[in-house]
Amino acid sequence: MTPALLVATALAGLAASLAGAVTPDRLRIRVSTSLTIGACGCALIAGINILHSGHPAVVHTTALMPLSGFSLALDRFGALFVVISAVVGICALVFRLGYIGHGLGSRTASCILPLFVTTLLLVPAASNVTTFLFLWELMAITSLLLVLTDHAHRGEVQVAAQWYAVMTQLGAAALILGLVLLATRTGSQSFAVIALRSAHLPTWVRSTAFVLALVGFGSKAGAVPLHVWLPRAHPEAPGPVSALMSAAMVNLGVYGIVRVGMGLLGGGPTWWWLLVMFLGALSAMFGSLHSATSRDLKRLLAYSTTDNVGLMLLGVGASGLFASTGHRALAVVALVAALLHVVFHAVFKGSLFLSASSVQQATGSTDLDGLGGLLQRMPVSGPIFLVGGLAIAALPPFCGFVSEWLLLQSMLHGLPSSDVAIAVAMPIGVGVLALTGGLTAFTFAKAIGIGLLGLPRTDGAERATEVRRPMWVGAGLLALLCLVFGVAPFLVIPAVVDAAGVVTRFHSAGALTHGWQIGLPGVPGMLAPGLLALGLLVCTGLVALARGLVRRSPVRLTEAWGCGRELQTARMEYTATSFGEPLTRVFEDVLNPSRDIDASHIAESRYYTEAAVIHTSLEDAFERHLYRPADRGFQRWGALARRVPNGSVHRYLAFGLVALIIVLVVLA
Amino acid sequence: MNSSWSYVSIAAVSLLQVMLVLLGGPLLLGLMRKVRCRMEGRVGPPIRQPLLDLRKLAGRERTRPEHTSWVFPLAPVVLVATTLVVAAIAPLLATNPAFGWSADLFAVVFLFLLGSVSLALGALDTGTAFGGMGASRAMTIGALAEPALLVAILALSVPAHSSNLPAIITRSLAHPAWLATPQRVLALVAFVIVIIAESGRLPVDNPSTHLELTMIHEAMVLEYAGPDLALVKLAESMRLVVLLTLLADLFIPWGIATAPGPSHLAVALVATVGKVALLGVALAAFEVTVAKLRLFRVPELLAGAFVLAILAVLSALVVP
Amino acid sequence: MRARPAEVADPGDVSPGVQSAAQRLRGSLQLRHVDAGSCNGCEMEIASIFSPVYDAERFGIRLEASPRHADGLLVTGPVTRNMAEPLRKTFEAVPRPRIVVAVGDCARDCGVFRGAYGVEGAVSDVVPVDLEVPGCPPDPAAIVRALRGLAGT
Amino acid sequence: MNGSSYSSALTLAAGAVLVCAVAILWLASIRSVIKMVATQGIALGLVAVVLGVHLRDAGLLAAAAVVIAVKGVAIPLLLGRASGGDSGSRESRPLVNVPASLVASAALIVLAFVTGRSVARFVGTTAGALVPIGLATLLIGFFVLVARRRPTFQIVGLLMVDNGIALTAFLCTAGFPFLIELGVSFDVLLGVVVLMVLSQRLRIEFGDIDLDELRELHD
Repeated sequence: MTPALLVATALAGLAASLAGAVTPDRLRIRVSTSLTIGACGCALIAGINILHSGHPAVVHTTALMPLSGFSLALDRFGALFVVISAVVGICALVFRLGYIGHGLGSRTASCILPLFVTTLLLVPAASNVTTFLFLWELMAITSLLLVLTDHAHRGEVQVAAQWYAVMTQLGAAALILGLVLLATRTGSQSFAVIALRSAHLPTWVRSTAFVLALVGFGSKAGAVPLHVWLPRAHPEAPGPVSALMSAAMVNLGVYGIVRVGMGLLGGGPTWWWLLVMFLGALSAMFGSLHSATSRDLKRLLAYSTTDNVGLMLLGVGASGLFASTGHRALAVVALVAALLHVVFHAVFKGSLFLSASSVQQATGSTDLDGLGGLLQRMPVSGPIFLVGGLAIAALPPFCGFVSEWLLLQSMLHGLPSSDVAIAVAMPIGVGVLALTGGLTAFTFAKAIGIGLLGLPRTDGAERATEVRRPMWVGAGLLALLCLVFGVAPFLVIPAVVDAAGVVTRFHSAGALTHGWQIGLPGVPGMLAPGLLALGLLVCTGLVALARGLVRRSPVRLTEAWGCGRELQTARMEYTATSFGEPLTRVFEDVLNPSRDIDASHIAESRYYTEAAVIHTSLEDAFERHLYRPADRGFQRWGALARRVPNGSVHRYLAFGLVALIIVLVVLA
Repeated sequence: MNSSWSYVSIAAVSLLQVMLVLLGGPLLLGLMRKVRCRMEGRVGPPIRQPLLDLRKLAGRERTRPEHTSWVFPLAPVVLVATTLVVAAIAPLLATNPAFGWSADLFAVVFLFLLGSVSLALGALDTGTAFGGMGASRAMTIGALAEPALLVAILALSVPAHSSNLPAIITRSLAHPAWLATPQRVLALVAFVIVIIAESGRLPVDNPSTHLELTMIHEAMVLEYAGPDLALVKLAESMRLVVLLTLLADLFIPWGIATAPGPSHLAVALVATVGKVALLGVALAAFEVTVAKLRLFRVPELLAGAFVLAILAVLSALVVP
Repeated sequence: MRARPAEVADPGDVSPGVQSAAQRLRGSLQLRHVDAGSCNGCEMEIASIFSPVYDAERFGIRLEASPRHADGLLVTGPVTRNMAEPLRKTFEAVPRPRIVVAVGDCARDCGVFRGAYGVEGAVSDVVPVDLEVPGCPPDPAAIVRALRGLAGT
Repeated sequence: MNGSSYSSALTLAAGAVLVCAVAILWLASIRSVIKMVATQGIALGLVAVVLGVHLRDAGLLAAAAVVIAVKGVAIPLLLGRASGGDSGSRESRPLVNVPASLVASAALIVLAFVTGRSVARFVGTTAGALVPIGLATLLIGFFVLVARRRPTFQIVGLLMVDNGIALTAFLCTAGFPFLIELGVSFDVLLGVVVLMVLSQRLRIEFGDIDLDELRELHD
């Protein structure tokens, strides 16, 4: 039955995009969105079915695609990602029903969005090289077009789209090279056959294929140093699209690395996985550092996506390292931790991006220095953002804590080990996890504290009102999931363990969950997140009750204490920049903020300044040291190449002739 | 956990632990204050002064800035609640408190982090410059202390093959030799530095300063009055007691009750109170002799703690 | 080697208002010091009551940074025009029930500065005063004795 | 037609096409070049006739007729009328002077034969063996396109390239479906017409149309 559902998903998606293009204005958004939600529904049912039953669903037609035909095969590992994309898709689309900003109402946008969602649902199911690349490219192009929907109003959207296009296509090129290399060497396009025959490929082929796949999928996942497009493209994309990109599309990058690294190539030498761990650690620290010191809310969320992808890669790297040194049980635990972090990241990052878009629509800007006091003005979207923030900061009652704990456990149980690589990598991994956890807690204390609490800093924030119902229903659904998974992770963990088992082809003996608790098989000590949440609730209730009993008189509302000063205005509040300033100073050599002051002096004498303006900006280190020089290099090459075609027809024809001769010589 | 523990004794242990922390906290602060004054040549307030202060504060009126949301009044409650949960499940007096199997060292750290974040949010909600400044500094130090703390925990959990507190304590009781290894000593030093940073004692933060610009923890609570302030001060003292008790149990675990029965609990109570009082006095004496570090020298201190913790874990490689 | 703390007389009989405050505070008195224009003579004395010699802290008396944390105000000096509004705001910031202690002759009746152009009035003209400590500057022991009456220790 | 006379006739016709190509390189005046491209068209038609007769394929014979009509007669007539203006003038300073062109054409022929051998072996028929000649004509046509300044010579070069392709097609597939040939011929006719209109317009605009002066037009 599930193959029929897969086909139904594809057809519903196409119908939705057709409807988006054809139906008249009034109906367009409603019809195309509901059809797409239908598609997500089908995919969700199919995914859950496969996760439950275990036997994969195969759909194969040679009609649509040349060479090897269009074939989908959804096993448990792919089904996990399909379910995540479906859930995030449904919530984002429900959100879209109420979302009016960012030019999403145009005909092209409502035609392309369903296509984008459908590709998100089908990529994990693709089971041969051509289908996978076709869907991958379709996903890249549709997301690029969606980023561009608002280019008419804002110039920087084009720049962001340019970065995004160049980076994704570079990644796609690396990906195509890698997969084609694998396909030609094993003589078949279908993933199943490649997986079988890849074992006895020469090592240089396996390593090149793996590194190319790592580059391709790493650029899509937003791992450093290929992350530069992420903080540019996500803030410019319209609300639901940036949520889909951050919560669903990025996971497919991690999906790809695990599918190629462990599925197709069946694990590899330790240096592969040390490289993955190194990339993960770099992304985690760099992403969390930049998100801690960034001022724009969506840019902050985008950098924290890079940070969370880093954590996922750390988990995947640790799992590969364990597998390559023989600790297969631990490898599964580490992979389960990484996949669990993928699931939970999709949930809380989705709710964060959606509520950030609600904030943008309500106040007109996402610049944290201009927000404030939104928790009272947006009584529903505010708490949703609060829940999402606490979840991503890995705080107990919510789901982020569970996956962070499991990641720490998987790294802890690698030690003590005689293998030097593990003995060194694990402590540093825990150190990186800890620093990233600390910085994320700092970031979201800032985002929530400055964004939602205190006095509103601009009249945009002053006049903010609650957004329309579908918007906070969509975001609220995901926030609810954050709490539910936080309290009862055993709903998700068995499915993730099966998925990890499928891809590493090793079914671990002990289950990870025993009723309410999670714990590693054969190790004393468990964690009962549900119990902790209950304990917290009871204690909070008791303390609040005690405080109520002790002093029953009403709370007196007064002016905040400002050392007896006359006026207490919003300008005296801390802003995101000042909140992050100590951290910027501590990590000055990594972030090297540029700070230029220009003072204008009064006419009479230079010693008295009339006004002084200070510009501080934090530029991405990779952008400055890696991409700017590359950019200048290409410019120089471009200029050189421009001098060759000087307009003479003969020279052009000569090129043709020379090319022809070269081809003939090569053929002979 | 051997099954000889009946439910009653487990519940009793947890209850006793909560009472110990609730009363012990303020008394410990009183004791430390007394030691400080004595070393400064003063008579100083009676040891039960913090209790008197709390009782008086409980009776005063609660105030709240107009524009604050529900986060401001909730923050101190969450702060106290997280400390209570840790006090209930962590093995302070006995190795098998209620739900002791779930008392994971990482969970304890994240519960404390939840408390700190909620206090910081409460401070930011006031919308004053002091609240923002206190929150920013406290979160920066909290973020930078996290690596040293978690890697130190890793160093402690590795020999016990689990990060569960009762497991670590029972294992280290069974192998006293572990306590002298360089791994433990380095982890101990890292732990002490982090405890000083987390609980806001000198040299990281001066709790008794009156100059707002030098405050870190104090600046966050300037707006709380009456019962809210009582909760904050209670939480502050409870966190210090819990951290010191954990420090004592992890590094000098003798005396902790490993079997049920009132006699064991009594011995454990005396031993723990003695150990924590000793650590408190040592901390107070240290505080008198040291001056407050500049805010931007604190990261260097925490980075040092992190390196010590990494050395602790790596030394497990060299010394078998 | 250690300085022996000075003997401070018991408070003796006190006014009914202070009596009720003493019942409420019972050994824990926190005040917020406000300098409403004093010549710092009183500040010197107040500083010395916390020195090892007079050691007011042993009676549970402390100064606090924020009026929210305090039970009342310890005001010194005549209230100048600029300090009138801040004094009112600080008094308003203290949670009820609150007490005000006026230390020194200036605080009681503007002392030597009575009638000066910059002075608005005595402390009692701006905020209700519960306890006054005469003297220019008052003797530290007198201040401690008065505060002990308030703290009830 | 029996074997030996068939192959000799075929070699003769194909050889004629190649010789015309080389002759075009050699000649300088426009009128003689146009006459030579006409003969090349006819020679190509003859190759088609020989093949048609040998394979008794009516389609091929019809295709030959079309080739002769379009490439042998129609296009040279149009070219003659279009270059009426500068009919007398010779290719004053060709980009590559005549001896160099001839050496280049020799090199191109050698290259064509070297690379053509594998194709000839692959095709296997007697006609297939002559494929290198088709290739050589194509390369020389391309060379004319590159090495001549006047646009009329460009058009001639283009025609030679097309003849080369048609010849290779005839020899390789031993028969050329009539429809495709019809299509190709009319395409070429259209191309020529467009180029001629363009070159006339250029002449009116710039007087003596020398392609190199066009270089100033680039941005």
